[in-house]
Amino acid sequence: MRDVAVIGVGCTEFGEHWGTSFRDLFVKAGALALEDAGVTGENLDALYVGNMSAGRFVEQEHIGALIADYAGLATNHVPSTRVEAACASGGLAFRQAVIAVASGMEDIVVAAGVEKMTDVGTGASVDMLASAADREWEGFAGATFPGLYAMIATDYMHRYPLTREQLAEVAVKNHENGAKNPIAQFRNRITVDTVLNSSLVADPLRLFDCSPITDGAAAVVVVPLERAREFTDSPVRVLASAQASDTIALHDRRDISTLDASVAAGKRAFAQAGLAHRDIDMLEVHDCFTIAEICAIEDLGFCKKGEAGRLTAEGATALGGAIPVNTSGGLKACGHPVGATGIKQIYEIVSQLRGEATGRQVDAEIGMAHNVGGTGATVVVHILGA
Amino acid sequence: MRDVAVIGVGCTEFGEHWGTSFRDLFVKAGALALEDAGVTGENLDALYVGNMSAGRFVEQEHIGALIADYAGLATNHVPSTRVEAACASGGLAFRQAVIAVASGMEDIVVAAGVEKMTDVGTGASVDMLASAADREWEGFAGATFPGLYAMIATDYMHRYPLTREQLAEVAVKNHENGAKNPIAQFRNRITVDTVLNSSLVADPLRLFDCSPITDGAAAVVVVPLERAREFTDSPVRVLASAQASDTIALHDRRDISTLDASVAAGKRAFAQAGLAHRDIDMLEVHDCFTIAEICAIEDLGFCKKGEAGRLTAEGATALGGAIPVNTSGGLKACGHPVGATGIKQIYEIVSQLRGEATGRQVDAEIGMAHNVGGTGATVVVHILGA
Amino acid sequence: MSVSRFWRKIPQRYNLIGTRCTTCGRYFFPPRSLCPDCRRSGKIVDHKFNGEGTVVTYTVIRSASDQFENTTPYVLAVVELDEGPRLTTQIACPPEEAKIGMRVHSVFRRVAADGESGTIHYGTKFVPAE
Amino acid sequence: MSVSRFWRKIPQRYNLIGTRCTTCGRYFFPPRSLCPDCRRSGKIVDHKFNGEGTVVTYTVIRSASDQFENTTPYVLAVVELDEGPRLTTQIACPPEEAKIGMRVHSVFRRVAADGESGTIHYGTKFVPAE
Ligand SMILES: [Zn+2]
Ligand SMILES: [Zn+2]
Repeated sequence: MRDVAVIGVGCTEFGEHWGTSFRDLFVKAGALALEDAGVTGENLDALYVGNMSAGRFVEQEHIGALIADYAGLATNHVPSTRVEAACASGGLAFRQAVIAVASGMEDIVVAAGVEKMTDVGTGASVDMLASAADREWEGFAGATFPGLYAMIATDYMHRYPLTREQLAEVAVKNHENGAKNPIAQFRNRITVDTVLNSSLVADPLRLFDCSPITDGAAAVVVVPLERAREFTDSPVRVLASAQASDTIALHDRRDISTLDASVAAGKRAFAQAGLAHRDIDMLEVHDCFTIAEICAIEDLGFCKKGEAGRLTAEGATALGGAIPVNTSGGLKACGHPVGATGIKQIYEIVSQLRGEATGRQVDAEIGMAHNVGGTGATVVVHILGA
Repeated sequence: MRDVAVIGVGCTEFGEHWGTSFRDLFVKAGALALEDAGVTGENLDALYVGNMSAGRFVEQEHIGALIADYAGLATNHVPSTRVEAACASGGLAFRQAVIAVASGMEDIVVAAGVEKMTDVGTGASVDMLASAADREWEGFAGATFPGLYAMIATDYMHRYPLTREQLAEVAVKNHENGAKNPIAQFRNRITVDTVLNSSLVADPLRLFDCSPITDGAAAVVVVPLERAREFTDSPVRVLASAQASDTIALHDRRDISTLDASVAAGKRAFAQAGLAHRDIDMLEVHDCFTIAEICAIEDLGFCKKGEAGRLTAEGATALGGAIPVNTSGGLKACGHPVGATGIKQIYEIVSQLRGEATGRQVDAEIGMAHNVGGTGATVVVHILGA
Repeated sequence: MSVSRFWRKIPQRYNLIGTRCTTCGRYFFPPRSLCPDCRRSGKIVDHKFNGEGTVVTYTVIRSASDQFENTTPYVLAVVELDEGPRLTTQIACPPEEAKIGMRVHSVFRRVAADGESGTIHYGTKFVPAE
Repeated sequence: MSVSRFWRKIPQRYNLIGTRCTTCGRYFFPPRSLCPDCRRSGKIVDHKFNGEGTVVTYTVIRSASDQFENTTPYVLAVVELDEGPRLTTQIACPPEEAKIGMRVHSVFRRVAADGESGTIHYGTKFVPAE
């Protein structure tokens, strides 16, 4: 297997792009990534695209080909493959790109993620997001996606000493980071009271515990490490790429409050990279809800079960903390175009490792990305090193 | 890159499975493939699933995880990835599995395809299939999927000496083969008159020029060639795996009657395998419509443009012909559960190369599979050798 | 939800009929056709659950998808059946009465109205046991 | 089709407004924001097509999706605009009159009725040139 490096990254602003279509969103992100990499479209060997639900959001399947076409790659017949694992689609697209390069099959590969969510109403998008979980046996009973994470929160707070205020601190910290990120959907600072006074969505989760509905796209370029210096002076190495699955339904899990797929993917990633927790300088984790960030930090092994709330309230995961988490603002403040999120995590880590995260820069040489599909039925973990 | 071999295959009957759910369909095919390979679920390293539109057919996304779960693989947290390229989703899933094994990342990998199409009405499924083409600029104008292939046929018949009767011979030959295939949806023989007397769907294509709406699933197991003998005495080698894209919309193609992605993927596959056309003993091609089989044979280079109709009428592509095409009955008679079709092609070729295609056996050591997404925006070509 | 997809699972949805692996004795609801422990050596038969169980966790849904919007707020819970398997279900009780550990049993109720088709879906909910 | 998705492209759908790459002179309809030939060095501007063109290929749709079922049979064609780009469109003419090479021009017409939302979608069709 060949070593793989990221040589370029690009990302649209995240938010509500009323005037921009699905295909234009992608073209923007792709062009930014290629420009950053100093690569032209003619040189691309393959494209992997993460997208959850264009079939339902914009009635379009066959997204890989669509995107290759509008990115101007059809003339060269560049292979383009869509991968889908709900909210982990982006992370999986990156992983497939890494595997394709590692195999020796391809040399210059773009991994991208895109989602156009605001073309449908809120009720419809709630319904669509529920299709990331078990439609037959969760959705049918009336489970919404926030409702499933709310049941994780209820179980967690029953068993561990997490307070409602500590949970709110996750959102406060991520808005603080988002305020410093020019691509973030929300750049306003909030307080614990903002969260506690927002409307209940599914007890105990309130509106400000939830990531928003977002349009956006992100793209990165990967090549064999041995060729990286042809393109850039600051390649970022892919030190590990791990993936794990679990039951589609929350009710079938071994433990409601532990995402076993996070545990498994995290362990596999550390083993692949030959690294320990103390080697990781920053984390981008999948905070689709505040409780999800708490679980992620613990399930990846950065602290014991039950401690992440206290650590967050103490500032350990803030920009200046022992282990900065979600310097981008996370899904909560940066926004969560589901298929794009996993690629945006790579974008953020590369920006940080290259020292280009102006205004929110942390001191980091190694970063970890953690991308979750559904309530944990798919988890993808990557470790990147400068 | 490591050489890769297929060590086991499984397929459900294709047809209308009223009593069987999406997840049960897959479990059946997967169990058959594992049994055939002599592998147990605990030993699997990864799963790739081809599926076009479960989001719209059964309102479920996150198909990779769902299938891993119901196949009993969640306990081991086996990575499971869905890939989608409309009707080429199955072929792409196989290709991703091959890349994962070739890379050295995984050893024992299942590639599967599944589609449950009969849960929605005909009007709705026509609409869903149109999402394989350009929803905004073809579908909006009233283009159906048969309508797009009909425009290929109109152009083709205007430029080349293909008769309506020769076109019908494709369907007649594929029903003849389907009649000998125990998993085929249609096992009835038909005549040229059956086709010519069937109702017009989109001129000049009639009902019997079109593949049906089908439920079905298929699965295959791939391993590094060096390990294949641990499991089987008759491994089938993957000699080439090639993929190409083209514009999503038919109207943007260089030539309406030539699928340039077929041309490109075919050439890449021959180059990878170091083989010539005379080395190929049988073809499974993507005959979603009769005209598609005509184009496929020509675009892959097995004869000149304009000759495939005559060759078909002369019997050159029949079981006893010079180059048997679609011994399974093809999409036309075997059925076309879109996500499963590409894997069923591999299933058929492996069955033939192992000498297990009772009743329709041809003399073959090397076979080629050709799987098309949409009207040719994605094409995947594989060459397998005994 | 399409009509055939709903009707296919009517025995399961109406009567809590799941499956059991006679090889290892494990029960499944929602039903499974393959035992994850025994795989191909597992023999799967239907099993009607008695409908007694305990709330493992719960929430109160205040913002729902279109199909359920007329019934908010409602209590959604994971219930562990006495035979072992867990399922996601509504608990027909006032939101403030829902508790972890609460004993519940199944009842047959209207679950959702499908705006698209106008169909009313019935199925199993749970109520607090006396 | 969702309302915002439709309205976003109203200028394009109603008035045949596509794009042009001023770097190489190539025209695009449907509009593209990136020229496949010039890529990042291509400068893209809007362009209103004059709506004159020629039928490249066609079919008669006899079995349509729900949105179009009331209008079958109808002629569907690929038309090459005089400026170069091709598009998929309906030709408002009797099926037996459609021919490859036929000259056509664009008109503004009702294209489809959306059963879900009840919306009627207007857009461009083509008619035979005199
Ligand atoms: Zn068992
Ligand atoms: Zn240009």
